[in-house]
Amino acid sequence: MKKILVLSLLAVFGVYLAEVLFKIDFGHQFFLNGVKDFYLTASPDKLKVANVVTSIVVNFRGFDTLGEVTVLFLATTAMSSILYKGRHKLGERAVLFSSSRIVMTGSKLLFPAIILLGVYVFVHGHLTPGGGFQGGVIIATGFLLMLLSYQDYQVSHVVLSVVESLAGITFASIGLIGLLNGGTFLHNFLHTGVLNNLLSGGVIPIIYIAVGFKVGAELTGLIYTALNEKD
Amino acid sequence: MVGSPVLFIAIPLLAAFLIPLLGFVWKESVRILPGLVLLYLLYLSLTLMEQVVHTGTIVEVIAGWAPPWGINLVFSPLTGLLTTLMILMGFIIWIYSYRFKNIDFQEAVKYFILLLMLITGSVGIVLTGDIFNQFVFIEITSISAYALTAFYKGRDSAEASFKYLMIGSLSSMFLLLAIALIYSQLGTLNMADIAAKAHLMKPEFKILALIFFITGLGIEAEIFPLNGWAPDAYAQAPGPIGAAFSGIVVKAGVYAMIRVMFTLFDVAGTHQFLIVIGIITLIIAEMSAVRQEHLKRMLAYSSIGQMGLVIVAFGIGTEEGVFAALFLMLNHAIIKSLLFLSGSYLVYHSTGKYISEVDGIARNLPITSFLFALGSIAIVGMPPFAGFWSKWSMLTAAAHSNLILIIGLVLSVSLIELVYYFRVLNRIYFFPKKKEVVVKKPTINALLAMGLLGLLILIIGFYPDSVTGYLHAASQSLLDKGKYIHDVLSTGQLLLP
Amino acid sequence: MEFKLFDLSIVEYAFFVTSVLIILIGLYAALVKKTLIKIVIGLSILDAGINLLLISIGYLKAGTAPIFSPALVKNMPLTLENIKKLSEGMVDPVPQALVLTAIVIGFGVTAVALSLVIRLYRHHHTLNIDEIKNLKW
Amino acid sequence: MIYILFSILLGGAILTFLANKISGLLRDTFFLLTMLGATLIFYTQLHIGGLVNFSIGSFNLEWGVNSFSWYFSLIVLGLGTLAAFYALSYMKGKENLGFFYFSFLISILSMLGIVMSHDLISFFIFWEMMTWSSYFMVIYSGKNVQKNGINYILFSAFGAYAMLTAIALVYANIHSLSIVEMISNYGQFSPALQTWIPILFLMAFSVKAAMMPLHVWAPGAYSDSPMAYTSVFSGALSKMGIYGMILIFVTMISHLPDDTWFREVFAWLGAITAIMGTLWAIAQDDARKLLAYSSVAQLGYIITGVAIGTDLAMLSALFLAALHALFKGTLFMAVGAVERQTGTVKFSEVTGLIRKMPWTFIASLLAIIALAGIPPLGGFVGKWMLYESLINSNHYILVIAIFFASTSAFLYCYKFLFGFFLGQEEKEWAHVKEAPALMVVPMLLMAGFLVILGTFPGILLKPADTAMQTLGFAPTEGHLWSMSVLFNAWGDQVLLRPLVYAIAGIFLFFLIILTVKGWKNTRYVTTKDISSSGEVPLEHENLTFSVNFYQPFLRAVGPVMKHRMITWYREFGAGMETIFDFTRRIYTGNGQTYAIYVMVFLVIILLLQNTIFG
Repeated sequence: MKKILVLSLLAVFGVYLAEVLFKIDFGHQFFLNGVKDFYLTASPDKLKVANVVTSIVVNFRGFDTLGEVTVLFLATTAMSSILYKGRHKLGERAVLFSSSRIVMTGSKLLFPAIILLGVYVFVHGHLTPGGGFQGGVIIATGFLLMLLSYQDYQVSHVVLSVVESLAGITFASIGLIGLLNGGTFLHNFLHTGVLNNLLSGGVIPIIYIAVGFKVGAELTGLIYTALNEKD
Repeated sequence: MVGSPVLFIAIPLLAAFLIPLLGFVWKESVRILPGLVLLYLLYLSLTLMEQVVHTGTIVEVIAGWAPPWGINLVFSPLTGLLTTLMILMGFIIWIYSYRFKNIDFQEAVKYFILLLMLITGSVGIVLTGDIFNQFVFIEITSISAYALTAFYKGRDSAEASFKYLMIGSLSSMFLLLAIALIYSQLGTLNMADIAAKAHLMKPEFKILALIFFITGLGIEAEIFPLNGWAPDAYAQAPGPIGAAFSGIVVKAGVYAMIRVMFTLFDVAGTHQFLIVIGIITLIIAEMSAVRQEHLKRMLAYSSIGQMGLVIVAFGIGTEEGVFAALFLMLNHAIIKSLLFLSGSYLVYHSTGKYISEVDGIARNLPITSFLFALGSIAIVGMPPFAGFWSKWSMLTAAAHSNLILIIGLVLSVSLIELVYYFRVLNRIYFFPKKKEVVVKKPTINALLAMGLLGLLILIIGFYPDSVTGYLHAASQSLLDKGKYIHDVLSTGQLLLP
Repeated sequence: MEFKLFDLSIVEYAFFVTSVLIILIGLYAALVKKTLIKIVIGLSILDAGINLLLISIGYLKAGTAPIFSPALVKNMPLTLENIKKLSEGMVDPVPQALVLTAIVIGFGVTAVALSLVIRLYRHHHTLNIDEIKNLKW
Repeated sequence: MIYILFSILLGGAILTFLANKISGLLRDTFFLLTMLGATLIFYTQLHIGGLVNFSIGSFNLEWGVNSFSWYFSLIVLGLGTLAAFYALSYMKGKENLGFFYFSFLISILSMLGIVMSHDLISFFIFWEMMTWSSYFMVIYSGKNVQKNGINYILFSAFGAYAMLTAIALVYANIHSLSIVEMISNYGQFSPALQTWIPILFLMAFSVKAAMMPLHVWAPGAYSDSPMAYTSVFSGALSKMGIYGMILIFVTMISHLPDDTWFREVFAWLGAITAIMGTLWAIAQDDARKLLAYSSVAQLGYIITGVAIGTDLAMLSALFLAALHALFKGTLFMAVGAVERQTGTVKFSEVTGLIRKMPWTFIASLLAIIALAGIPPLGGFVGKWMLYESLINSNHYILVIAIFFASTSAFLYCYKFLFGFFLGQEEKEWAHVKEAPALMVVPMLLMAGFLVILGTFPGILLKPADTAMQTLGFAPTEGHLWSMSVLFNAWGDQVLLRPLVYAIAGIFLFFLIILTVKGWKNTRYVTTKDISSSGEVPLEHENLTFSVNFYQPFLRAVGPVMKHRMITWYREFGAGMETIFDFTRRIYTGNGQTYAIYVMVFLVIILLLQNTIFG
């Protein structure tokens, strides 16, 4: 009964949504004077940032990203608050089976490479596909790998939270410096340099690196909190 | 630049990131910092508000890109009013929870970060002039709200939080769908720009986007079939958080919904729709409240009902109606917060937070009970307290638009409200006290917070002129869509690096 | 050389159809499945569907990534006209930026949801949503 | 001056409340000083026609006194002052006295405020203040709070909201809240508004005037508040309803093109209220309840008079209003005295207090005579005027109804006197003493005033007539003021002197017989020790004569009394609550169901989008 109801509801919803979506001329320009044209020209022209998505994420809509970083920060805070059990330390990790030596050695081998990849991705965020979020996630996967293969692998909560906080403070402070310097929040107050140089785009790479650190630290923290959860 | 609206977002975020670090240095700072931030923001919002009422809307551009390219914050009389209200309520809630329950340090860090973000998110929803940015702020608010709902370690709080999260996820889905539809048509995300170009949208896109917005934001604004999460969340969250929900978060939800319906699109029938949906919300909520056994749940239903009333008032659509709606929002924020704050002390000793366990508690908690009574009397609209003036403005607005039926309805619902509030009051004051009950005395700062709210009720009650000027300016600024578009889109030439 | 497999216009909309279907599947899981984990998975699927929808809205046929990579801009002075010309062939970067944000938010919500599920299991020793309704009326 | 009056009362109330924390004596002093100060200022300093105004909340508030409001203020302050003295003694040793005195003074203040308001907002605010200050009194004793308290506040709020609706309608139409402007613009309202505004106002006023079918709160509320306040409650506060009704009837209803049915309906509602109130009063065993129902009945007469609305009817209504304050005030005070001295107010428990509490008896006797409308006391004059006005306006059936009610009233009058004061003395009550002088003197003063009014009704009729002139009535004939029952100058239509003499003679005769008979001491048998026909009553069976006092009569009128308004309300309330209880089951507690609601909502809007956003 409930299934039929839900299915019929979903059918109506789907039909209405699809009907409207089909009116979009897929794969074509379907609006004039959108903001994207401006972004596509202003990014290489004014900001000297090759990756337009990065310049949107960090500068044009940088405020969203600040919010987004906050969401992540809140998610870690929320998670540890929800799972927080009292004054005592986090419990021992539940171990289903121990990993083999091959896995352990392999992980050890891979770990620096993964971290390096992550750093590369967020440092080059304004030049190539990728950026702070992607790089941060890659770093977190490195830690995940280590956590999965070594049962006694410890990540310092203090370090994580310091990194997290410092990165967040960097982001917000750069915004505020922009406010003091150029009159608007997140104002790009540094020299923008030359397109496709590593040191180009003014504050954009700095912010993205901070975001990378933050995302990496937060995701690691999330995984770590979840892994250490047991009844 | 002494005061810029962006500080309302930037400073709390900075503070939130700082709190864990400061905690390593000096533990008390974790509790103090949010208060200092909120106090400064309160001062800022009051000065900005004064400025805005006299000189006109401030549009703050982010990152130097003028609208519609960059994100912008709009500090108009309306948004300024709501910001001021939210910061004020936030500050009072901070005072109340300063020594809240003697939670340990680890918990305090999280509590204050989440509380600060709850307030900031709501302020962001109100201030921002960009729909996607609004979505981000809605999510900031929601995640803090989920976590705070589940803040107590009992099992019911997690349940309430999970329900909230489920419905909240649906809400964000609808918002994203609406944003996608709008973007696919107009290629812009700026509210003023959308409003200016709305006529270019194909009507079916416009209506579908509007429906998605209504559903998504209706969840935050607690309109009837979408508010299943609300009573649970209100009742299970800690007392100050219940107050924050009814005083801050819902207000932001209602604002967002009204902004979308009044400013973004010019679809016919929205006003009637608001009236109908508001009436349904009002009636169902008040009906559910009557036989409620849990005090906080009763307050939650009452809160939902009041939001229905606000939505009806917006639906009247005239300047008077909007004025009444804003006045109702203001009063409801103050009064319901007072009820939640004092009510949570009244049922502190009761594990189930049952109304039946407040018998005769006035003898032990005279001040708290008095403030609760003041709040109850004010919220049912008895003169000469704050609630009366808003109800009165609502009635005259309805009478002016010849909506006599609404008058009758509002008043009969007030009767229902009266019944359940007085049942509680009678119990508090005139029932014999159960002997074994050990009550919890409110702390000094809790008393201070409640006293401040009570004082506000009295001030607005005896001197409503203190706020009506701002409310009039705010209602004008909501209805003047052309001015909003002009204010935003004419902001400055491109500010470039 | 242009290669056309089907000439049916519906294929053009394969992205939309797929994303609507993914949304519906996610919703179905969230609305019908009894297990909390499955509900959370449903919500995640829902997010994925919406992200796909957003991305496909920004799609441009035969468009390139919105990156002015050295390979793309080489031998070309970066004048405004050149940039305009290059940018005409690029897909819309805005939905991509939005999706980036949406993914992160979805991730955050999922993390919170899962931790709530852990809490609920800790208290109720069940994951069946029908048995977790202490709060009602 | 009005400012000073109001600030004295408000400040006095607060000071009294605060002084309670310091010492009882200080509190009592403040209380008395406030009451006396207010009364003094009112009588010496207040000028009729003075207006003050100021603005709050963008509204212009106006206060002032005219002869009409002066008349009602007279009732309020006169009764209030006496009740204040009485209260000092009556309330001695009870709990929460600061609270009591505070509410007392606030309710006096709000009543004065009501009659002195010249704009609707301050009228409404004072009206609400009156409601909640009296509500505090109703729940003061802590008994039946959930029942009587909720009843009272609910009905009051119903009335208040009706009034608020009317005020909002008026404001929306004329953009002014002045009562004068409302009245002068009344003719320009649309016909629908012309009917609805008075109806809404009358709903509000008939709640306070305890008119059928909105009287349900009254018996409980009157009998549960402390007697020191009930005298004001029933004597003065209910008159605020009458005040408003007179205002509406004179200024609005009389301008309606078809006002006859309006007047008929209200006159009949008043009459039915009178009859039912009387019948229920007869059936009571609790003296407070008896008086409460009797108040409802008496207010019924007044409402009938107001509704008929001829010069004479209005005059009689005003006269009866003041008179009712006097005798009902006295009677409630007497019950209070009995309650205080014996600890109970049940007729079946207290008997034969005549020698224990002679002064209370005399005061009650005089008040009862006035209530029953027996010459030569004031009540007779009022009733007579009412009958005459009814007959003059050809309401013969109404006269019969009113006459039936007022003759039936003899029954409960007698029951009251006999139950408490006459009958056999009981050992149980041998220790009872007369009430303290502070309680007795106000009663006697009022009773004495009743006697004087019987002879010189002009004392009250003159201000009443002035009040009516303010409302636009023609001045009544001049000889009214010298009119007296004893000197037979009533309209030269009926020869009253023989009637008066005859009644006085009968009264004296019985008085003598009773005195002589009562002189001899007879053998003492307790009234609770009766055995009959071999059937020995059990110990707990109360066999006082007061049990089932009027059983045959009540059996006769039983069918009428079978339907009680309050049961209907109660069933209505219970039904509503069941519906509400059912409704809240929408919130099933299952998060998934809520999510489905969201989808249902969405789908409904999707399907109806063309209708909604067409």
